[in-house]
Amino acid sequence: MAVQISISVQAEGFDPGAEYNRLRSENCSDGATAMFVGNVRDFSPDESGQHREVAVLELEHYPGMAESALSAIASQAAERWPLGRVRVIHRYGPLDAGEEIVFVGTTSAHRQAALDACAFIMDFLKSRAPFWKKEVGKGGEAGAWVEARSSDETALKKW
Amino acid sequence: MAVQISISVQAEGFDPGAEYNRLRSENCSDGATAMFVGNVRDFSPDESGQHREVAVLELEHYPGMAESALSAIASQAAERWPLGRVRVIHRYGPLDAGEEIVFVGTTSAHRQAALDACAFIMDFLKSRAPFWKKEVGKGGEAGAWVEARSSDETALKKW
Amino acid sequence: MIKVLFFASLREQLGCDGLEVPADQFASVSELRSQLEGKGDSWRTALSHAQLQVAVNQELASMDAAVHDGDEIAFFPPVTGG
Amino acid sequence: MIKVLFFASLREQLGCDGLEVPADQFASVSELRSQLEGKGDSWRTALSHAQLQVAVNQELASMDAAVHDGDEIAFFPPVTGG
Repeated sequence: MAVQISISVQAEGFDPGAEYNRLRSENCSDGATAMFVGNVRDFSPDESGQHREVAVLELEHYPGMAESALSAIASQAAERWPLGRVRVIHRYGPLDAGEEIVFVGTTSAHRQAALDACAFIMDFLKSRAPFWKKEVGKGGEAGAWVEARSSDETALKKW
Repeated sequence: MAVQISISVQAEGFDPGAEYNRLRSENCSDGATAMFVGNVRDFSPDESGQHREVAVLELEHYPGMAESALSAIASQAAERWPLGRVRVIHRYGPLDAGEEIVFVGTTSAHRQAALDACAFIMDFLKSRAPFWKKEVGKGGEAGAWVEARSSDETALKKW
Repeated sequence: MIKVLFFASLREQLGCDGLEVPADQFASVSELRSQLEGKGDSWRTALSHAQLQVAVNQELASMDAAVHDGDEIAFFPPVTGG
Repeated sequence: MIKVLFFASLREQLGCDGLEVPADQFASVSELRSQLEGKGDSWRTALSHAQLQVAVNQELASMDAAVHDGDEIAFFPPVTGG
């Protein structure tokens, strides 16, 4: 049976509970569902170990390429593991502290496949999908672009 | 800050969406939430590769030890990764095809920690928590106890 | 007294949820197991299962774990939850 | 013509979302990059970023990727989504 892959790049929020229900709807053959949700943190650790308060995160993306990069990553996961459904949502625009940024959900007959595929998609999304974060502080002061972390690039090596 | 661990062993169903909301409630410091849900499949592959239809799964547990085993596994995860919250729910009693059996949710400031801890808890739960499954077929014929899989024991070695 | 419990397929094979035995007749889980095997053929067959698991006071233990008065000893097949 | 796009901190440094350039002046991404660096100091500084990324027609590419008429070339810093 073909894997069902669904990708959304959107400004609007999403409801992880509703996404779970959709992953499970008429899907009694997959006993395993793995999900990851990324939310805006209310602080950002800087190099000196200080915590800067973050009020708003501005998410910029490359329209068109964002969708195709996420589709390609989801397809790679589906080639590698026996998945039933894959759902990826990534938001853009201004997001308040606590809001959802990203959702990755996978279903499979095997728990290891669902969990590994979910982690794989998050790892590749972090380093290969064209989104960029800018932090705006509580006082509304000019934002700082989030620096890419070398640990994210390193994380790809295990796959 | 101490990790918040919450364990439930219950006959009643649960709502993964509501569990997600609880994991996120007043929790802006953890940007990462990983979740796993296990559901009753409507078939069971037997040794010959045939698929037997399953109508009901009977979950037996060892009251008292079930809770303490899940608590011990969650605590081990919390010692090993920087987690904010850990939620584990495991049901017992008769469950229909499609119903939720188990929920594991973890939050962390780091996605890798949340995802690894979630996978770790599922792996140990599978081989160390006292629950047993018995399958009842569509015709209501006498159930067969699910055999433990050696792959579940093997899965522990990677931790 | 020692409280002994059986779960899942083992419980069904024995037709028994559990029983109580005097504490002074054995010092380890394996001695308790041997004594229970003496209760008849179905007991010997069921308890000789190579992958039989045991918990002492609700914690997984090995067959040579010590047994004391008041302990709760549970025998069961490999777990299959999740 | 070639459509050139800039994102995130690169876009801000250049004060430019994108531009169009004739296709016949370079054969590879690195030749395009060199030509853009000639537009002034801020361009030279921004485009010499060691970790500059490039996508050709919305797929990640290397700096020696070939460029053809009608291509969409995007330059950007390392991505930080998720």
